[in-house]
Amino acid sequence: MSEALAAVETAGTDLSVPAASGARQFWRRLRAQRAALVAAAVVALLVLVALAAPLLTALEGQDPTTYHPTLIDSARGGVPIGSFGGVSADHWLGVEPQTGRDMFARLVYGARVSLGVSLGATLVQVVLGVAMGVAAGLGNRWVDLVLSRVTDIFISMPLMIMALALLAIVPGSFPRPVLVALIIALVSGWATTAKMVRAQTLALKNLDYVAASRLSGWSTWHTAVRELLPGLAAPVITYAALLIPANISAEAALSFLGVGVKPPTPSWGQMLTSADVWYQAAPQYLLLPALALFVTVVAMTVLGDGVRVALDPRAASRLRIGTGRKREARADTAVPAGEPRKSRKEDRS
Amino acid sequence: MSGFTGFVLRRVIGAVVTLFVLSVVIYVVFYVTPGDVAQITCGPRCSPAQVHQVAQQLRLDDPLYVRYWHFLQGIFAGQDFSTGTSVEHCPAPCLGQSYQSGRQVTDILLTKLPVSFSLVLGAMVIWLLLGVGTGVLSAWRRGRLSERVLTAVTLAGVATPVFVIGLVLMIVVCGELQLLPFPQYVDFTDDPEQWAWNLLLPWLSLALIEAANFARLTRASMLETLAEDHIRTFRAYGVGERAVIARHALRGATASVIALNAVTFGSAIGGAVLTETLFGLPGIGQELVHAVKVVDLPVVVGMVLVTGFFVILANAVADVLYAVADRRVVLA
Amino acid sequence: GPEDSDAKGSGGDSTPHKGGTLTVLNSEPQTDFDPARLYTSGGGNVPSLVFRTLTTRNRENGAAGAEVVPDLATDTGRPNKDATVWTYTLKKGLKYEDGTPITSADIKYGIERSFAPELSGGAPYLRDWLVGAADYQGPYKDKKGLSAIETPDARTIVFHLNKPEGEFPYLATQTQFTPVPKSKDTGTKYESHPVSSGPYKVVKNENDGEHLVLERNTYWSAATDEERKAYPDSIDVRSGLDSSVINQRLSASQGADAAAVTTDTNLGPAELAKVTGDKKLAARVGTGHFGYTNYLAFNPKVKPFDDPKVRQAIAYAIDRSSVVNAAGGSSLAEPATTFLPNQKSFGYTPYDPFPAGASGNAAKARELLAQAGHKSGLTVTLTHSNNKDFETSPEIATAVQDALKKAGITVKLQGLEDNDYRDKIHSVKTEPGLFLAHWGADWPSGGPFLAPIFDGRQIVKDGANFNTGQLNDKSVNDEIDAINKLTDLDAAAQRWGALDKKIGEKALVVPLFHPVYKRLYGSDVKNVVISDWTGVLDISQVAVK
Amino acid sequence: MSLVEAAGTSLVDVTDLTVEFGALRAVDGLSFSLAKGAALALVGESGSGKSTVAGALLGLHRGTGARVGGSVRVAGTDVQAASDEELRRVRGAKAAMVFQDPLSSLDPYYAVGDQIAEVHRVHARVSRRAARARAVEVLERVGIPDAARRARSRPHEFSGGMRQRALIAMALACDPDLLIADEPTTALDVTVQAQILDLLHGLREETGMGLLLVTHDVGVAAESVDDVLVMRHGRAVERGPVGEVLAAPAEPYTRELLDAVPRVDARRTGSPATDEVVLETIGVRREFGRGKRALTAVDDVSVTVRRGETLGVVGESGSGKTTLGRMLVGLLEPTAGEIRYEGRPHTGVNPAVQMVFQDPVSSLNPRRSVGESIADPLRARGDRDEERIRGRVRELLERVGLDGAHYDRYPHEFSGGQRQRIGIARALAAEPRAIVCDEPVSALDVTTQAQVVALLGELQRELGLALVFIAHDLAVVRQVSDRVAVMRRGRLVEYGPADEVYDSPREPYTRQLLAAVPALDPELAARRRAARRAPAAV
Ligand SMILES: Nc1ncnc2c1ncn2[C@@H]1O[C@H](COP(=O)(O)OP(=O)(O)OP(=O)(O)O)[C@@H](O)[C@H]1O
Ligand SMILES: Nc1ncnc2c1ncn2[C@@H]1O[C@H](COP(=O)(O)OP(=O)(O)OP(=O)(O)O)[C@@H](O)[C@H]1O
Ligand SMILES: [Mg+2]
Ligand SMILES: [Mg+2]
Repeated sequence: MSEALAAVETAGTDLSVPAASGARQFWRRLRAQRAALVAAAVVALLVLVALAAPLLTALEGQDPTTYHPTLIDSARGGVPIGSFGGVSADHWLGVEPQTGRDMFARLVYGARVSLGVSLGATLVQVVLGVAMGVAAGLGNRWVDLVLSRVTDIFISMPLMIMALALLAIVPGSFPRPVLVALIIALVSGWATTAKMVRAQTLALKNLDYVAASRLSGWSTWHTAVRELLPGLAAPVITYAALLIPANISAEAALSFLGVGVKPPTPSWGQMLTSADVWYQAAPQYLLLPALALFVTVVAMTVLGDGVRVALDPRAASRLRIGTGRKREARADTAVPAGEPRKSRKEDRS
Repeated sequence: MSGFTGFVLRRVIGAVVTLFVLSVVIYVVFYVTPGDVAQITCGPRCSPAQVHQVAQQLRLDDPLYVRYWHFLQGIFAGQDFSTGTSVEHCPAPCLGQSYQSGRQVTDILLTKLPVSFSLVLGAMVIWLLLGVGTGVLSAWRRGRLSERVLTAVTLAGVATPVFVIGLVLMIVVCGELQLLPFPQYVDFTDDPEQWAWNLLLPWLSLALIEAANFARLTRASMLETLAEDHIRTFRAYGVGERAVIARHALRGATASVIALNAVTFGSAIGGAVLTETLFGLPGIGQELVHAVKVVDLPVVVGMVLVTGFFVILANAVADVLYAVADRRVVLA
Repeated sequence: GPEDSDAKGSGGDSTPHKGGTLTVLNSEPQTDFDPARLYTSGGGNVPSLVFRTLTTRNRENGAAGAEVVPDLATDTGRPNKDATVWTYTLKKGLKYEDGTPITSADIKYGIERSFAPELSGGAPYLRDWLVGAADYQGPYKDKKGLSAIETPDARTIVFHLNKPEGEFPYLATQTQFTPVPKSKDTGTKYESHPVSSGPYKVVKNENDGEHLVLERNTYWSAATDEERKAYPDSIDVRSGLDSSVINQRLSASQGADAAAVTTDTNLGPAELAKVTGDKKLAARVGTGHFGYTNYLAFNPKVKPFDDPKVRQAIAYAIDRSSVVNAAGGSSLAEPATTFLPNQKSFGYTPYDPFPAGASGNAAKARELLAQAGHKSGLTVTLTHSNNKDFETSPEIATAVQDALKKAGITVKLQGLEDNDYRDKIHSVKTEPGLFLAHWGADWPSGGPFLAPIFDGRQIVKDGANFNTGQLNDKSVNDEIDAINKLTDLDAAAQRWGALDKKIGEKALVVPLFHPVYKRLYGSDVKNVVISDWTGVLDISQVAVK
Repeated sequence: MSLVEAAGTSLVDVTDLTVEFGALRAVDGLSFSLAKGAALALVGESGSGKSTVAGALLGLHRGTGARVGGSVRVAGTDVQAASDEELRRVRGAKAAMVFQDPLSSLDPYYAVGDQIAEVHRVHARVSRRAARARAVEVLERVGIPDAARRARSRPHEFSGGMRQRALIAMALACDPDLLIADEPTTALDVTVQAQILDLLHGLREETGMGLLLVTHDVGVAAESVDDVLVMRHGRAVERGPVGEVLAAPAEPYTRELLDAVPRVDARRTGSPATDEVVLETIGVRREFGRGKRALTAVDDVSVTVRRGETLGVVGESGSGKTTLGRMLVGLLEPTAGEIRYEGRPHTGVNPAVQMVFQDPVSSLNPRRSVGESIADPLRARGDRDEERIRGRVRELLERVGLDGAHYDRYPHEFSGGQRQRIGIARALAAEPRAIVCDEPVSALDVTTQAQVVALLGELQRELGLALVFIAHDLAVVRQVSDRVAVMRRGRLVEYGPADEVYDSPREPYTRQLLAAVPALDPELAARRRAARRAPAAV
């Protein structure tokens, strides 16, 4: 991402205004958005489903790897026997073509990988991006130059190609979901995060409260951790919400090129990959993972937007007509109108 | 003025350094990738002696840095290749010769780039229209049902992998409804009309994925602009809502849209692998995946460098355009 | 044009006529179009339209199609007594696309080129069989040429082999036997416009074989060629297409696609499921068998597979029905218990040394494991490739994994990138203990099927090794030599079959299935011929009018 | 403008106006009217509802969620009842608004002339060209030199004063009957402020339009209007002719307000100044940028601050005041010259020299409790005893007049004045010998301003602090300073004891500055205006 774009991404949060004024305010603003609440509930549900996958499948009485050759029509390419892809009391969402593995089990187990990979990758991207961005923003000219070049190099690397190469290099004993997450994170995303954080850091570091911290006698690093990181939280969280769907898609794309997670471990991306040709013969095979992915992405995006709005007091309220002469004037008068203001005498003490 | 020239100069130097390091990284990474190039080129059942001959022929026995040095020489001084019966010259910006086909990488690029450009340029028009249009509408109709529907549609675009969108589009539009012939790349210079018809579905598929980003960005920056003081000025002077949206709010979003567009364009040139694969478009992405599979190092490095070049160029262009579109950036 | 395509119904006139354009929709581009570099069975499909060879495959349906017949030569070759010297005479009036005559020296030159490291890629037989060819480096470096090939006159060519090879006529079908005029040779550039000796010549070759346009070679005469029908006027080969797109296009048969076929894309399971539900479509599916076996391979040098009981236990445990399902179901794969393909020309002799039934004999497997000292089960690693080919791919591997689970064998999967996978399984040093493998026939006979895999003298220590079981059994080696001496191919076939059975009892491989090829073709395509040699529709026979 | 309108007697009629934002009643039963051509000022402390009233006149609260009650008639139109279309016709054409912040009130992407033309075309059916010509005409009228060319400039190419003029020109372009100016000069220097006020005055004489001036600066009101309405908590406190209200306020609140306004002739009393030099700059110079774009922000400045003494630094915007202040505390390195602390050269930050920042919002981390911020210097010094730290912070909070229990509160829970006190408390926590206050009161309204100034003086007396007081408000500076440094374009123009500089300025620039300070007496203001015009006419 270019610096220009980084500037765009950060534009949402005005630095001179306290972006989030306290956690309580944040929750209040978040709670005020019904869509964001629903999205948060959906995300929570998805995570819960992923965590409880063994329980849920035990409830159904199936597992994601056992073949059921009797449930598919071998002569017809292995299409599931029965309506809606073989939906039955035993197989709540039917079975997979060619193998007869249970769709429900694969879907809920797939959530583990898809969510795990995308959240894991996001975590790495954010941690690495913030570290590099802050270092570049605070370091001297040379540190900045070197780090910015490194970032550029990663930005110009084609994800798919590097993924193909790296997946071939790394020994097969390395846990594949971790590897996939790492590759997605390392090759993409972190660098754009770093650019954004760098731009943000450059802006923040000139703020008076950072100067004040230096005047107190703290070292640069202490100042960075204490004063900058909290200020970065808002834009980084917002940005992370955009990275999650991108990472889910990246995992699906890697599966398409045959370099995703290892079978028999199911992932939504992998299911989609093998299912797209079944669109006509067994549509539910494609639709179920596609729907799961869609719901996840929509929920994550809406939640991300919600968090962005909740973090940004300007976006929270509609246009104001007051002069907003100086912003603190509003805070000044935040005292309810009915309550008399403190008299000057009290103030002087 | 001098500031601008300096900015461009620094950008160019930075880009050259970045490309140089990128090429080293790619060289090293693919050097350690499994896959014996000589064996693959020679054929599965070649004898060790034959494999050795091929390795010599392709200079695979040289140490890595020597091979890299030859590569650099080729870029600056050109290279000569033997076809067996004669010697062929590959002029100065020579990125080497494919191990597999013996073609010059620059020739391969020249045949693939127009395809990738055709795909991305057309898709760009659509994603801009679709994305910015949706963004404007949803900023305008904020909070209403129509906005929700639009948002959901564009999100469906991001959420669905391109191979699913593309295949389903193709099955429905070309297979079942038979509205369009199955896509098959036709060169623009051969037949512009066929070129467009054949690329319509690939354009749509690629655009559908990207449009949502543009919609989100447009909507966000428009809402931001709408909250700014100068919008209040025009409202207070009786300027109608439509004019405020179209003239002032949208104008405020252009800088960021331009920036995002340049970046998206750059990365799509080499990154539209899946779209190209699915629709059988012989573009850079498809070639790259193939070259990686057969460890055709010169092709891989050449392609990555060229796509990297476009990404970097696009980033630089984005920065310049952004600065031009938003004078306040120059001020700051 | 697209307009007249729906004017004709599918019924009525089914006799083939000349004319029209045949479209070929392929996924793999013809990147190698140099006869020296091609590795094909029986001269290939598209290449065989441009390249004629000394002999060729018989273009007929079924088993008859597995026979070798003369092409440029007047007969399939005249051997000396012990089949070490083979002599061919060219037909009269053979011409290249530019009208110049084809000579035996051109055939010799074509073969010599294939030894040049610049043009590597072909099959290994010429190197192994011709006298003094092992170190030959091709005509570019070594001007003297190959002394093992003599051309006493322009129509005669004599081959001197270093051991008896009764199947030499089969070898002579390969594209290396295509005549190449020395004056037109442009080395590595030749493939962009190879000189045609067949019914069609290349008029367009875009993007390294991605788009080929072939048109009639007016100097080709049907009188000298009994095999190729050459009905269409031109042939348009489009490649680089996604396989599901190819099948979609063929099933839609819209416009030019009505006159389209594919030479490299099978119907996948999902497409088959759709096609079988549609009578009209089902009528446009050609079914063929190619000599091909997918199997589980053991490396007995790796524990626990050094113990025959363990190998046998796995052979008993295997559930062929789920493997077949994973490969696309009973219509796309036939369970295999023999290593040789189930065709007469291979000398197919049915046998099943470790009967597992349709879904595996877990009890027997457990028993054998217990005998081998693995009472409480066994954990093994199965190596496979990550290619999406339904052969050595994850789908098959997971099916094997699931089947062995029932016999108490825990299978860990090790999926490798294709290059890595090949490097590993074909190197004596890195070969895994258990992996998925497949083998296809270079020609429809037991020789090229059994020798590379089980001939102890073909173990390659420092290169690509295909004798994955690393079997070096004198009796097997001797029997291979003995059969190679036979010039009576039917007699040879029978002995190959017997040898297969003998080797099969050693449990070095577990045959899994033989694939069945199902291919759609466009609604205007006529004269569909599918031989057992290639298993796919032969485009030299197809008509679109 | 037309006969129909002439039928009404007054231009603006506001009856019982109430505006509520959620639970907050920003305007509460306000009534007033404005005759044609008359000028009225709304004055009052920050948040008293002035801007809300101004907005209500143009119906700007429509669609924002604010509840508006009562009735508002502007030039014969009932703003409350008007349709959107009718309302649009009022906006600009009958009543035009000049907003406070001149940079953000113009679209940064379009040429100033085009923006004026656009607004003009909303109300007049004229061609694009005619509208442009009109834009140039009004720009000329508000005194933009070379208006035809400058009309093509974009807002960022204008100076602050020019932008403010451009906004006034935009209003003029529509030929309104009423001009509503909402704090038109808050962001400007005294000199530019004087020019704008003069311009408004002149235009009113010329066109006879009515003026509603919204301001918190009583001085500005005294200069420009006939009548004044004092507001507090959304209600009218007092109303009358400006001379009367300012000279003899009837209400105690008005008196309080007037008392708090610093006077430029009020000298400092009770200074604890000594001779002990704490901070010193010797010929410091600071450049920004390199090569052609280099800019010298501070050039060869030598000043001294002694224990117990306050050095006032005044000058117009961009004159280098902040840069000098930042060099004094070590946040910026001088390009040349040196900073001395207690006689010894010193570089880098020094906890003994602290700073109070201009903007109380950005100088406190919104995500940390104020107690934590104040405790920073203590912890940085190595103090680890939680109890002691808390105790000390409580003391400091109480010292600056806040509740010691506010340790765990966050900045947004405080008013601007309170936040400025927190900033002072944090500076005090380091036990400094000197504090540089960079415009500590310019963001505050007069009452709060007076409190902070008093606090600083008190602390100085008690602790013997050396203070540097940076401000562009000459009156405040005089009130607090022992000595004054006048800066212009980075250079020290005049430097000496406060009384000398104010009473007998040597430099013409200093005199110019002093002449531009708004006077509370309307008659004096008129005389000064005439004086200002005279040299301009030459
Ligand atoms: N859009 C709004 N939403 C909520 N509250 C508002 C809004 N606009 C103004 N207020 C509140 O209404 C009160 C009056 O605000 P107003 O802007 O009219 O004050 P003011 O007298 O102009 O102050 P200042 O001198 O600071 O400009 C304040 O308490 C302010 O916080
Ligand atoms: N970090 C910086 N980089 C470049 N120029 C700067 C920087 N800081 C200040 N300047 C420039 O130096 C000059 C003096 O700025 P300074 O902030 O000291 O003025 P000031 O007198 O404090 O003005 P104001 O009253 O507006 O605060 C201005 O022209 C300003 O643009
Ligand atoms: Mg106000
Ligand atoms: Mg300043």
